[in-house]
Amino acid sequence: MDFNLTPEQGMLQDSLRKFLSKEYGFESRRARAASPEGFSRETWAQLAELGLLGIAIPEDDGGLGGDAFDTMVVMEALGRALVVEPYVSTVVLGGGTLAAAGSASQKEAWLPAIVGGEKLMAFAHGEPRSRYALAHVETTAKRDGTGWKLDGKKAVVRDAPSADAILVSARTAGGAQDEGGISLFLVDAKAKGVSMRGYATQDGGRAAEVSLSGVAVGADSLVGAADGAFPILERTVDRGIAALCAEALGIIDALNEATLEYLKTRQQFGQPIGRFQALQHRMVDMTIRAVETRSMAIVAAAGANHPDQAQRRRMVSAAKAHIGQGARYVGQQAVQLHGGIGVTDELIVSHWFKRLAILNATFGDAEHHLGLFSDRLLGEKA
Amino acid sequence: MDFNLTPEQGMLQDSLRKFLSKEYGFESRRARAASPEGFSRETWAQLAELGLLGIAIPEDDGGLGGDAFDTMVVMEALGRALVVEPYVSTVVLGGGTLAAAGSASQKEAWLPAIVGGEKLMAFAHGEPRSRYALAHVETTAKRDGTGWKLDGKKAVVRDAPSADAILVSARTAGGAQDEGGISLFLVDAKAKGVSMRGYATQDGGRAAEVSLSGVAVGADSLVGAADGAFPILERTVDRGIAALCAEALGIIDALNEATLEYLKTRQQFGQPIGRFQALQHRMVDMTIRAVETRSMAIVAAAGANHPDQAQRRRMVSAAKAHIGQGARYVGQQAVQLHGGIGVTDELIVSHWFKRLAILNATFGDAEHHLGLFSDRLLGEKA
Amino acid sequence: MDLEFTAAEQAFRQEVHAYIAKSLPAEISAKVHGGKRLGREDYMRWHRTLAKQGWVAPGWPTEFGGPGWTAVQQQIFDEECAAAGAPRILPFGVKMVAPVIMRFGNAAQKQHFLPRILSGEDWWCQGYSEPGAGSDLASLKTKAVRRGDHYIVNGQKTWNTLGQFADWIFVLARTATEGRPQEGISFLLVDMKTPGITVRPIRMLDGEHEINEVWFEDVKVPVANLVGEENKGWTCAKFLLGHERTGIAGVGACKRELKRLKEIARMEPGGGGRPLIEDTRFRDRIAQVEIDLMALEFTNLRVLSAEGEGKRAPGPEASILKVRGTEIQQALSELMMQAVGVYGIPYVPEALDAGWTGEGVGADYAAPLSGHYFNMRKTSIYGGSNEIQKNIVAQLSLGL
Amino acid sequence: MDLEFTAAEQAFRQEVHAYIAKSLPAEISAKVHGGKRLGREDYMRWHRTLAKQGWVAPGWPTEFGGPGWTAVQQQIFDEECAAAGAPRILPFGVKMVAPVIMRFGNAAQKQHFLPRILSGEDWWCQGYSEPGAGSDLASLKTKAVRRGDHYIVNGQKTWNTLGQFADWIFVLARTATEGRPQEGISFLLVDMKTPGITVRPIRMLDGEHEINEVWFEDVKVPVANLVGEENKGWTCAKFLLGHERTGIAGVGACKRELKRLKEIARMEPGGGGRPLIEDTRFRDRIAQVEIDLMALEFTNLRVLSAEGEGKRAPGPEASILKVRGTEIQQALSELMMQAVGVYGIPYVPEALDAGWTGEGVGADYAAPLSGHYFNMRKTSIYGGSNEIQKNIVAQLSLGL
Repeated sequence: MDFNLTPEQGMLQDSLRKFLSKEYGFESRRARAASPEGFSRETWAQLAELGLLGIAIPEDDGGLGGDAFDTMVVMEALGRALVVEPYVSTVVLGGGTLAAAGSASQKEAWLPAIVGGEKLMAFAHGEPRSRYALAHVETTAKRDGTGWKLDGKKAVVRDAPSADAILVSARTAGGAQDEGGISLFLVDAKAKGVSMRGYATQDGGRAAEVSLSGVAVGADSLVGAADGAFPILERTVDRGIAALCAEALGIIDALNEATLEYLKTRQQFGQPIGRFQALQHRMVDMTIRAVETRSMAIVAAAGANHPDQAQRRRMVSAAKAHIGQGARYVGQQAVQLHGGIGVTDELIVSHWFKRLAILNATFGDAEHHLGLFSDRLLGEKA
Repeated sequence: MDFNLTPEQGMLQDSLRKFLSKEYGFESRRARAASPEGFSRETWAQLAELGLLGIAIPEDDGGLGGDAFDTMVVMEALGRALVVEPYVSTVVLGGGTLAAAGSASQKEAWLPAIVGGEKLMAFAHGEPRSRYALAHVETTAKRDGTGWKLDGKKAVVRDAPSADAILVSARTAGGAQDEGGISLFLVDAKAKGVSMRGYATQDGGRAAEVSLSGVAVGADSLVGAADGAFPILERTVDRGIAALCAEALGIIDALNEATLEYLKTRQQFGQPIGRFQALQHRMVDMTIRAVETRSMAIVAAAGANHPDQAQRRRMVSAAKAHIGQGARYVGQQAVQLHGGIGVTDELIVSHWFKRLAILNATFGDAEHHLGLFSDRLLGEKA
Repeated sequence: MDLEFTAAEQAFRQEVHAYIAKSLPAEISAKVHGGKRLGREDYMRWHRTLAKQGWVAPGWPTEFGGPGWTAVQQQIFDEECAAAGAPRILPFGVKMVAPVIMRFGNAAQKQHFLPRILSGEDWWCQGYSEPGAGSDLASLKTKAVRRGDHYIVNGQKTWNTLGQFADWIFVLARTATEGRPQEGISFLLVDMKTPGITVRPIRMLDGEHEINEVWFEDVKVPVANLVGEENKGWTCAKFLLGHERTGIAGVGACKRELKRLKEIARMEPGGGGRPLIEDTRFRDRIAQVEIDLMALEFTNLRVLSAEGEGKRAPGPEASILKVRGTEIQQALSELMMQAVGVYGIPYVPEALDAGWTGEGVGADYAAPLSGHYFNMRKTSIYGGSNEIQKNIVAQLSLGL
Repeated sequence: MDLEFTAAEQAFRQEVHAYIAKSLPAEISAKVHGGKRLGREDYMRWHRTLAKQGWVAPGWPTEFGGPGWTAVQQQIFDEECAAAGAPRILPFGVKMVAPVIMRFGNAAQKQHFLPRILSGEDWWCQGYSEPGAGSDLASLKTKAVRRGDHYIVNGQKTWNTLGQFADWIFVLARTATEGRPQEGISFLLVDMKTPGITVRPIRMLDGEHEINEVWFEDVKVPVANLVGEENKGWTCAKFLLGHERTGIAGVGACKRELKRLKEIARMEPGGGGRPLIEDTRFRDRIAQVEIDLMALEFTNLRVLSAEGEGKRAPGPEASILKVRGTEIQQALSELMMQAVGVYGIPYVPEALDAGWTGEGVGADYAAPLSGHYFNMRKTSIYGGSNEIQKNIVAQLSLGL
């Protein structure tokens, strides 16, 4: 058992923090989010230069061969700075999935370009009627000569408007709720029949409703085996969740620091409001949540690394549930303790709060994962 | 809409409070609970003299013809004093059921004797495997000549050891979980084949496991129609729940008063602990709970009075759930704020706390009733 | 005791219901039910309608034009308005400054201002909080210096709601600096058209503009617009904050939102192709908030009834209603956002305009929900934060 | 980072597991698993067994007879003992007074007392709290007046655990009254057989006798039994309270209780003839506490690991572990009582005696559950109430 960062992780953390504190102040972030693409290509190139885009990509594919703990280090820092660049979509979900399940030619075509910052990706899996059920896929892919033809709608596809390629799940067999019969395709975002209704997100990002209307893709666009993508999707989502848990950790720590500072400086009734015991105990409860969030973000990363599917899902759901609950508590209380200024757009506090709320709604909220964890108890032996 | 006590209710409240504060101090209550029967026959006779045992019995049957609001006034006072005499078992459940569903001869034989304090009753419905499901009855009654023969086990029958007669539910048709096919019998506690394993309860009362082994009862022991007792049982339980909600109200108010007094007098760190803001806010939360508990105890009583089954059950479940949650919170926090002395047997505080815990486990806990209320939402029209 | 409404109360409810059904413009109620933006004219149109009916100020004494309703009738009216999707009658004139003028104002003030509040001719906003004086209102710094027949007002107010539409603002200003902070404050009525007043929007966390800062730079206010005595404004301020009972719990709005939540849960997909409301876990959370709302509703009615009988409840009850009411509003808004799952993520502010005809994202009802959840966080902060409310209960009611 | 135990740690766990399986008497573990009463001899038998193995004081330095384990090894040992149903090693000697003697005691005290604590020859109990000095320990009033080679001790201690079995008691007593309350306190070791000591049982809310008042009436304590300097006992007291980390979170016991809860939920009837664990609502509550326990477990391991590396965590971490550990223990005990429904109602204290052969009520496992729930309320009060723990975190860690 070892809870220490490796020297490499320590260096990574330092350099990333330094970069972000210099380049990524709140106003600068606001400008990126308000720009037409919703993020900065320049920053993306800098992240590539720092080597961040290859962290979790295998060395054979031009990356640094890291694991979920390395991603955790990155995401914690990105969370604190509220980075809007499409790191999770492109690197964790896109690159990670291709690295784990892509064909040799898919890897060759995409991974070095991802590491180099030249290509962006999106992950289009959830659908308007799927809620958080991973196996619910109504989008279809039908054999069409040697290739496939895709039809359907994908919901709230993060970073789709800027993506070069989109990973699209589609049903190739079975009923709408079956785990079997799902296949995964790598689709050119500019392919004929792909259309998007793009929009901003509540947390300053970008997403789109993606429609697929008779989109023809070749046999080589299949990622993994036909009908057999469900385990790949599960792993992708688990890696994504672990990354989001680390992002939440960065935000929760930042919110607590800001709130503590506010308690020490804001004067009411002739003293700093941090002198009031009721607020002190609230701040302690928030601190406890932060300490536990770090533990559970580690659990999520260890889960994402875990070879056993059941263990992996159990750990990831526990972490997503616990961190989701903690994020809600800390986010709401940080706003509350800031008082009126906390509900304005002017302070970063409300932006952290909103990002936490959106993290909670991504890949299943706290209640969803508590339910998954609970239902898993039925399978336990006495 | 009217939230006032009638003049009669006000007088009842005053006289009962006066009686209890004089006769029913904590040490005197302790002595009653420790006595062989677990309560005082003498006190019971005094309650009869005060007219309390006839409150909810119709005037035609020798009572005062009151309703659930009258019972509420009584139970609130009994709760505060932690009265161990079998008021709910005999008057609310026993007498109330006979008054509502008994035959003329049953009423004649029992109700005046209940009002007069001469006879005690118990309500034997729940079974070892029924948990809180009202329709779950495995005890059987088989036709036997003109009468019936009862076999089965009844769980945790409150006040059974001292009862003269027991209301026993038994299955006369259908499967173990069916609402139809349940019948209710008035059984002499001394009847052949009735045996009891009596014991004390965690809150200072008495109860028994009641076994029925070939208990022969006559046709005239049937309460209501054969196979048709489920609605009677529901109404009985709802009346019982409303009474327990009022009892909880009395206890919660008493706990809050004691805790507030303790906060004002207990000195630590050179000042009353009630000067600490974290404890002040806790006490406020407890106060809010008490205020809401009174509202919901009124809802429970109004529910118990309500002619419509669906409305009645909805109101009663809402009240039992809400008051159960509040009772848990106030009970635990009252103990916590009292510190070490709160977890001893010496102070009445821990006895109130335990009584609240047992109230919660009676006729379905807060979670059970939240579930009933929730499942009822499915039937709502849009 | 009787929880049923009396026949007279039920008849009253029917009368109110029928009137609203007839008089509330459908396009306005559609906006309210759909969570769309309301403009100045939406508020004013409904205000004028109710004013004509004599119902715009349910809590006012009849001598000033109130309808003479009991507290329970006011609650019924409140619920019917909310259920029908009526815009709220903004409190700043009717419920805040008007009672102060009635109690502390002189005859001329009453005669001039009250009818204009009733008719809607004057839109009022409030000038209480300052950046450094929120919970600790008495530490306010805005100054009013007497010069002849005028006060010269300088300072900055914040958390001003909808001041961009307002004709008048009531202002707490410091007219003396001696003594305790509560002393030396005066209550002034200020015409928003007076030179030197600047209204600057504050963008809120939901991206909307509802709140402003108001700057005063050498603003001349006639001494005739002082309410009550100079330096005794704290009395007015406390009266204003403690006055309002009806509606403070927001029971009517909560009931409407609960109904909307259930509608959404019936329409949203849950698991296995079934609607979300059939998901036990989600439904239980609705059940919990519905039960909590029942407790609030009957607590509210108990408090109102006691007041109606002259057993006027002391301040602490209002604090309890405020705390629980806001907690339940927040819980409802949170559940609604969660009900729509990933469709809480898009930010499509144009969809909040009733007339917008662009391509929506997800179900129609989804667009306002996240913003509503974010925005509702303010409710436990404004009007005296819930922490302050608990201090009030601890001190006034519990004697701690 | 790596969450897996190392091969060495896994081998250690196996060694411990095998040893306990071989050495822990089945009748004792049956009592622990069944929630039955433990007698003095139950504790002592296991204490002596572990002492022989050299494992009774996992946290002691090797020079005094500790096994030289890392913090993670200690945690593994703790979990294995709990899982196997071993009685806890009472902390009053091994974990409380011993570290104080090691740190502040003189050579003679170390030589005399430490081996006897290790062997179990001396059963220790504690004399800290007083009726008027609970959270505010420094306000204690018990007096020790120096007379020649003795202190004469007078006063009253309370919340003394299992003192009815004890040979020795460590006592905080006031030896001077000047200065701040923390000054003038001394730390004394007192033989329970000394004339003038009276142990009076306090009946607890679960009806059991575990706690006592201890009265001192002119009790003669040799000056040789003063630990550290006279009037400097507060330093010892604080060291004692802040010393213990391993086990403070109670992770091992929580895991055992969670397992028991699940077993009960598999055996109890739920709805429709199915076991309770198939009731989604009840199961979700188990899931919640299991997840909370995971967060506690890894937080505990993170704290222990940091200490093991010499990055000794400051006090606040211990406070956090104490708060969360007790909350989770309480939640588990509450769920167990609720799991058995109405069978939480009977009070059958005789069923808590292992040898009792009377007719039980309900399932065997039901009898101790309510008492356990009631009794667990003490955990958020003792050892510095959870409110005091939060004060500590606020002050020491957050600087508030």
